[in-house]
Amino acid sequence: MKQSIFEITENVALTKDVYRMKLAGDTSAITAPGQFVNILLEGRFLRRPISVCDWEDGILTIVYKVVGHGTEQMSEMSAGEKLDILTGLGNGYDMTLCGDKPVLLGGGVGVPPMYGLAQCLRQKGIEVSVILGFNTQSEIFYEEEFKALGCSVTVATADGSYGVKGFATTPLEGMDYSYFYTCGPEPMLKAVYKATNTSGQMSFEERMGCGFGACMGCSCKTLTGYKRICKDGPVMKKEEILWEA
Amino acid sequence: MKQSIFEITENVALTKDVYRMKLAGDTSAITAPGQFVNILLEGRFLRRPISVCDWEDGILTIVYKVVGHGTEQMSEMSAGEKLDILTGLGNGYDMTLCGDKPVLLGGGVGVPPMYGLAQCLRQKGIEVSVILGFNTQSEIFYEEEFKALGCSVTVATADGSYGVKGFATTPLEGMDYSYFYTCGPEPMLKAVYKATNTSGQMSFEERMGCGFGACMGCSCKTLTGYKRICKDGPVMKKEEILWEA
Amino acid sequence: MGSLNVNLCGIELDNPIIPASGTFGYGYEYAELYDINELGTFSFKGTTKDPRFGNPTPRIAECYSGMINAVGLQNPGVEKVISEELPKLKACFHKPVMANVSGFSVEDYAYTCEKLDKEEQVGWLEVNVSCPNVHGGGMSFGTCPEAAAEVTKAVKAVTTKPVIIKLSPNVTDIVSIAKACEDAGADGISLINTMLGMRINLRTRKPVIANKMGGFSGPAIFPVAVRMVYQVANAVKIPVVGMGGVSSAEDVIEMMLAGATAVEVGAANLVNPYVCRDIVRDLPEVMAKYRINSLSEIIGGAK
Amino acid sequence: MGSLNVNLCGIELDNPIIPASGTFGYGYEYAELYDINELGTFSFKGTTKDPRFGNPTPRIAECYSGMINAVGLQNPGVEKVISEELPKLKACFHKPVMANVSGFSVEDYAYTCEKLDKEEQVGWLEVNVSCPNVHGGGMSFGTCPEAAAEVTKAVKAVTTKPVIIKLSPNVTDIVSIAKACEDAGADGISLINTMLGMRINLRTRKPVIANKMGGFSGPAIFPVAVRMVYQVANAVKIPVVGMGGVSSAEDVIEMMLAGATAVEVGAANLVNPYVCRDIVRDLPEVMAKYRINSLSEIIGGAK
Repeated sequence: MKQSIFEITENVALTKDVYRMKLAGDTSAITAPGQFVNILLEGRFLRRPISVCDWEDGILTIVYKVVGHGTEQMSEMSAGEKLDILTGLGNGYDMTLCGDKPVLLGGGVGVPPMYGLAQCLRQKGIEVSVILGFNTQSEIFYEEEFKALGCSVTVATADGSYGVKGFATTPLEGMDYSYFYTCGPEPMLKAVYKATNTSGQMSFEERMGCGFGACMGCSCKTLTGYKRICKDGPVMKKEEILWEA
Repeated sequence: MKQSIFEITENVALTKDVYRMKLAGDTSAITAPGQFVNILLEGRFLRRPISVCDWEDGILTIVYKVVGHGTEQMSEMSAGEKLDILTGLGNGYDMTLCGDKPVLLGGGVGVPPMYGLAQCLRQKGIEVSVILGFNTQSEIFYEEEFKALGCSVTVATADGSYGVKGFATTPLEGMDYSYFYTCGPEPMLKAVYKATNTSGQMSFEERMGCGFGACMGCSCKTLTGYKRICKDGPVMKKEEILWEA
Repeated sequence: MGSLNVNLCGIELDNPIIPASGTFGYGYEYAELYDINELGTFSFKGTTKDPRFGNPTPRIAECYSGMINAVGLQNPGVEKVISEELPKLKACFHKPVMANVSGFSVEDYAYTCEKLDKEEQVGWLEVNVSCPNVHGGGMSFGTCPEAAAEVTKAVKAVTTKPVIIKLSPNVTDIVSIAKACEDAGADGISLINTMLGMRINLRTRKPVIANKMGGFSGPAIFPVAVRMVYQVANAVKIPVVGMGGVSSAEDVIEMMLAGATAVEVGAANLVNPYVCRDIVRDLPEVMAKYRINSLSEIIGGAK
Repeated sequence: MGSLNVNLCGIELDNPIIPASGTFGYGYEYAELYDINELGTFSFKGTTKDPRFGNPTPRIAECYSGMINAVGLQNPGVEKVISEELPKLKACFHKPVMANVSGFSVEDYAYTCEKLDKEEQVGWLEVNVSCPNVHGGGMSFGTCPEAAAEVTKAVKAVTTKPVIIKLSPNVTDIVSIAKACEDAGADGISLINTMLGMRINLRTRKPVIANKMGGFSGPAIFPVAVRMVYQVANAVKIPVVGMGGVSSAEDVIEMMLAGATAVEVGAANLVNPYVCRDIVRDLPEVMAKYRINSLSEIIGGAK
């Protein structure tokens, strides 16, 4: 973990309420796709945890959805403004288990971390299938970016307005894959958990206090004991997940 | 009273800790010298009351001393930044009583309102004597500005490093004046009250809640009843002042 | 556009927004700024039997997201309020006003309430048993169920209009006090009054406020206010007027979801004199955002 | 440079800065960030007789200048704390640590304190009779003088190290509770624990926190903390550890002027993990600004 100041270099809307922000700063603490950063905003007490979309030396990219006052405030910021950010938070995805043809499933705002993961896997020369799930065509983002990485991309929309009609799990049927990685809203995670016939990893969300394991604000129960989503997660292996009623 | 947004056009240091800020905005609510404005600052709950130095149509000038976090924050602002300000607060000085040769006594941060008053009196063609009291030479400001208005200016410094050695009241001795106006720290006001042989008006300070007479946070007792320094003051006539032990 | 009106103890309000006592004077300072008839009503400056200057100054201190005041019930006394303030108010406000009353003995409260109850401009009596700034009075009545009940009974015995008891948050068990007031005949409960707070000046090494401690208000206390409004609204059957750090239309809706029938706005008036008018104007849009058709339908909606 | 050291219940601290229980884990998360031996000491995660998962999530809500938590004393239980956490801590912290203890019965408190008292790494026992997040436990002991005294007596009977009782601010009369603990043999008092608060989600119309209410902390509660520290420090002879919204070196000095011998920093750690180290480093300059030569000389300096 590292605390440092980043400067916004870009903050553009990808859809009605999803934005991409690029920031210049020290990314050396980021070690794996699926990690998140925690952003301090003027006038807000708690930091905002946002998953890393992708990163390179000195450049951090996040893709976030406006869901409350904090993200709304972020969407109104412009290039040149500075942000105090904690980087390198969370465990991130373990890529050593992916096998020869992993499938990545991203739902809505769960798509961004899949991009950083796909990028890393492709850099290792691994064949990557990607399924992106959205409610409707107007909410789709990053399809082209995944294709540009050389992934085979399938898009599913709940209303059938684009691609396969259905959920991210729909295209899984009959698909041949070695392992799965996913991120998205909890109902989707549960569906993926049921629909997949291999092992895999999923990323979870919870309201956090600190984001680095100190406050126990985001604890959950797993088959391997209590975990802090911010520190021991947000990524969990399928085998350890315990769904609570 | 009027609430409006002003834009800073200048914010310069006059001495080590005294700054002049010029702001562009609606000054139509300001009706008399000696009134004050109440400034909202980012991250501070209460507004900061600052006396008006001078004003013209669309331009407000304040001269303030850095005494706490709020004024420190103001001193760090730059041209182009905007401030939410309540204008036209307080009664201001009554110029109808000044006679033919009034004397104005300003002590330290009490000097600025004297400038706006001198300006108005000079515009009426009245002969104005000004006494400015400071601790030491390095703290002196606005001597030239008063001279430029055509006032006869005497400066007194407590340590004698410049002008008359002594307090603002020292040069009063033997001086011939028709009426007095003063603003400064309370010990100085008490000294002026004693030293003057004519009627006059003095401006008082107190911690304020609202600044417009609603909260009774800055009440004081006078010989003519309870007064709210922010609304019935800050200027009081010598005859009504009641000094509390 | 959604409906803003609510019914407070039998009196219809065009909207639930009520500037809180001590932050709105007797109304006319604000009437110079906007038409205060846009408000639901307002609660006027705490009035006592005899005139009071209040506490020595400084009476004000600033805090993170709030302020401390120790005014100490400065007011001209009930006779002058009736002979001078109410007539002045009549010229600019033609809705029933909430008369806020404080006292130093049960008899004080009864005396002042009985006088104000006879004034046709007065719609409700808000009995402040929770002023933290006067010794041996105010808050002491609000920190003990028996004393709060005694004041309630005495006031009810000499008045005809709805009596709302204003409670202090500086207690271990707010519910027991609210219930004692309800059992004693109160028509409503308003809360929270200010929290007892203190700041120290690092330069002088003395309390910022001459009276040392004072009433802490502002957005900082909002979460405590929401909690107590929720607890009380779920324990009594009479209406609850929620207050404590409210400064936006969203805060108003949160208070009403917690159980408030109407909402008072205090400290925010001192920073933005137009805030209550602005909240009334903002409410329709914010209601639409949260799919609220009628404010009266969301009262106590949070379960 | 001024002197920062203070003496807390007979143990010398290099400085009065103490990260508060529940915001600093068992230390080693922070030890990855900086040398935590720069601190006076720290109070470790509230420990109970048996392991606890705590409350359901969400456990966190944001407020103006603060936050609400309802973690509910998640901890591995005293056995594991002694067998696993303390050895891990030993590797990165070689000062006496403050052991924070909670319980659900007088026996619980005594059992856990007796075990921890035997650990040489433990310097003080901080007995939390004020957790707002566990039912029938924690806070109930801290809202009644008799119960607080009973816990104090039971703990003192089985321990040899300084016992500091951590009090709740959610009470009518903090002084009576502090005095009861002093009379029962407490070596120190620490306050304030969190205030009971609540937020409601306007979209879901449900409390933000699964447990509905939680402990409100952060700069927002600072004025209440200063007030209670001042009241208690002026009423008892034993040392007072001040906390509640402290987030800067100036806040620390204000707390000490109010009567605190040492100062705990809580919520601020969660926003800026380096804040306690920064405060220690900022203190000399801020002391110079206010002409303070020695922190121990300003304790209770505000009269």
